[in-house]
Amino acid sequence: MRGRGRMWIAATALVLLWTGFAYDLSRPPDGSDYHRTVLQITRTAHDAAATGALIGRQQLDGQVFGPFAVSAYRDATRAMGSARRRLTEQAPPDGTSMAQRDRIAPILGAAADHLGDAASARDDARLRAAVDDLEHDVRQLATLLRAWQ
Amino acid sequence: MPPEHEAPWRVSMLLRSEVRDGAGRVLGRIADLETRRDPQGRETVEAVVITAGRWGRLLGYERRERTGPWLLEQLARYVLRRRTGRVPWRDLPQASPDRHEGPPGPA
Amino acid sequence: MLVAFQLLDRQILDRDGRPVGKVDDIELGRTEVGVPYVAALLVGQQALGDRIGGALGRWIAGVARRLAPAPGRGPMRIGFDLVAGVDSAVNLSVSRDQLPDPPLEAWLRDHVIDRIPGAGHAS
Amino acid sequence: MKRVLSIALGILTAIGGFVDIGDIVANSEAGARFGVAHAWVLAVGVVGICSYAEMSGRVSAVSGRAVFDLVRERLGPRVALANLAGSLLVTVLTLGAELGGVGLALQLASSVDYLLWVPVVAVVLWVALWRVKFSMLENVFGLTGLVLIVFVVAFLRLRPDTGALWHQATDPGPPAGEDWGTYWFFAVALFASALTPYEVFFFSSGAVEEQWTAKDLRTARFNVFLGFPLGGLLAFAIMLSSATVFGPRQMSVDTLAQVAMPTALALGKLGLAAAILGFFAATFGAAMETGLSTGYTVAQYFGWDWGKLRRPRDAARFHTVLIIGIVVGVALLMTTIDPIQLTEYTLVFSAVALPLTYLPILVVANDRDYLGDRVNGRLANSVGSVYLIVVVAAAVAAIPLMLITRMGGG
Repeated sequence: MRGRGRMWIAATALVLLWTGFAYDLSRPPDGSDYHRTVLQITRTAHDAAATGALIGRQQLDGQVFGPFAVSAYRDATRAMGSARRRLTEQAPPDGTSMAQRDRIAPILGAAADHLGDAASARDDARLRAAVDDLEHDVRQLATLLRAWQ
Repeated sequence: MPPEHEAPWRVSMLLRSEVRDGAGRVLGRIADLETRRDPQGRETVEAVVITAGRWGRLLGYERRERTGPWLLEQLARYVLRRRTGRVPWRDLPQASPDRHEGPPGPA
Repeated sequence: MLVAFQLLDRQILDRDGRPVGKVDDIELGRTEVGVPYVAALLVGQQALGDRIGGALGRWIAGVARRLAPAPGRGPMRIGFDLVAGVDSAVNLSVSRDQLPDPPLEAWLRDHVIDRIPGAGHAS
Repeated sequence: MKRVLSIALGILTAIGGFVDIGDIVANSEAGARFGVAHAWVLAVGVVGICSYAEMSGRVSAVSGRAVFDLVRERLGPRVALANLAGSLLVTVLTLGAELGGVGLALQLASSVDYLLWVPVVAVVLWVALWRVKFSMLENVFGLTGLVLIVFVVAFLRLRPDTGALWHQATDPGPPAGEDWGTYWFFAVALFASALTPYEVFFFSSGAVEEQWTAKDLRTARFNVFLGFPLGGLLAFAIMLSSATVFGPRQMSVDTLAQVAMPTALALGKLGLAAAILGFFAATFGAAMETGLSTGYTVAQYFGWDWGKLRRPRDAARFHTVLIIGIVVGVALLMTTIDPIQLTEYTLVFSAVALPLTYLPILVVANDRDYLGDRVNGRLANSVGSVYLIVVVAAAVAAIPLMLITRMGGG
């Protein structure tokens, strides 16, 4: 009997915990949730752009070999893509959020383009230009991060 | 000798079953069986080790010699051997896997 | 000897130190005056499943029973007179080859492992 | 040379624990985000694994019994079965992640997607476990994994700001922009990775495979006290070089390519090649370690014949478990789950499973029936007891921290 009682308590606790999770996950996002999401997106984009810039610099210095650079660009491009996708997936719930989104969206677009330029650059001049652009994006994103944190 | 049709006992049937004294009070549960070699060379059960706790397995801390680290000694003493005892088998005349009428008096 | 502590769940090794199984349970006999004594070691998932109990234990024992060569034969029994000594393992005085083959091992050996090239070579 | 080879088991075990795919990335990420504020965790982890690996090696050498034998014997069939289920879950998930890790290392060298490499790697792994001698495996992969020392060299060449690093290490805590929850989440994950249960399963079973006896206790100690600190050092070097390169750039790390970048930056193509070779050897070694551990734990729980010293047909159940483990690992990866994220989850689960593995080791290491006069001394017992408390604390904290910090994502 005691065993059964305990099982009931455990089962109830589990159900409550699960309901809590379900509620937490399904409630509509408010401003602070959106803020956190935007921060994450900005951070991901910043890291991806910085990775691209770093790889480009090392390519220019002859410090990496081809397949490695290809995989590293691919990882960065994938991360940048997921950041952009997340930004479009979630609608901003209020005015502040909207402003945040409008601030970040064009930078993400530019950074994604520059990343593509760097990954597909055929000569050093183009690569150097793309890397310079990427480093500019990184600085912008870093400024936003500092301001929003 | 058990009757022919009765399945032989297994140790697992005896372990964790309750032991009561003559007045029907629960003394504890069987945690282990102590055996001694008899003249025919068989390991016959001399006594049962009983504990009050529900944890059947005692990590070996029910034995007489104690060597473990201090922390585990304390833990074992506190959780497991609060009431550990030894009841000679001959004081359990009607013991069987399903019926555990205990010794005539507390051992 | 403390039966549960020193025998139960120990590794069984044959005369040459090869593993035979675990002491999954122990069968007790009764002396002339009705005192139980250690009669045999029970080895195999049938005995283990019975001991674990519950749905999981029944399942383990059920699978083992289905694999057994002869239904209703019960778990593998190793008479206690074959035990030469007990230390960190239970050491037998016979070779593993004189004991019945564990059914799962035999089945997997014949149907899976032996069909792969190189199964007979020690690495 | 013989001396060097005799510690291959310790080195391979330590590499599987400290610099497998999840740890390589986790250490690098911790370095990038927190600098070396987790240095103390690595030190605590090294001491802990040394203490318990020494005990389990001693028990195995003296008694011939491996760790999971003890787990079953002291905790009984039910609790041991729960432990088996938990450990097996962690080990198979990790095995899957390591297969992915080998694939990722090959992707860095070839730019061919890692998922295409995974089946190839799995087959090679299986053939190695089926046919190749145990000592051969540990020598090749244990010693090749040491190429990761390139991270130490890279760190020194990067002209680090040692003052700032020293300050981070001696005054640990989250830097601006990070919180204590995330800090502790990483601490628990890094600690759990140092003490993963499969390390002691593998080390003690390896001791039995190498047929160590009481005469080899010196070798066992040598293995433990050289192998594990070396593994910890490699992990620390990855953390340091990542802190030096990514810290000032405020960058986080989550891919293997990023982890390798400091070596390219400091040493060029040669350094990068060495790092990738090291990743390959370490993850393949870890895949072997986890693969064999699945077989070891199951076989030792049920008392089956196990080990690479026997012909596969004489250990059919053991080899079947190995095959199943590898197949499940591959199937897991083919869901395109990110192998690096997979290990981060497994670290949390392994933190939860730790106490049930370490408690029986400590108990048996004090048992005179087993060890005679080679039982634990006062030092081993004090350290062991303290770590048991730490392990329990980590186990309790792991899941809440994971939920609060959303896997350290913040």
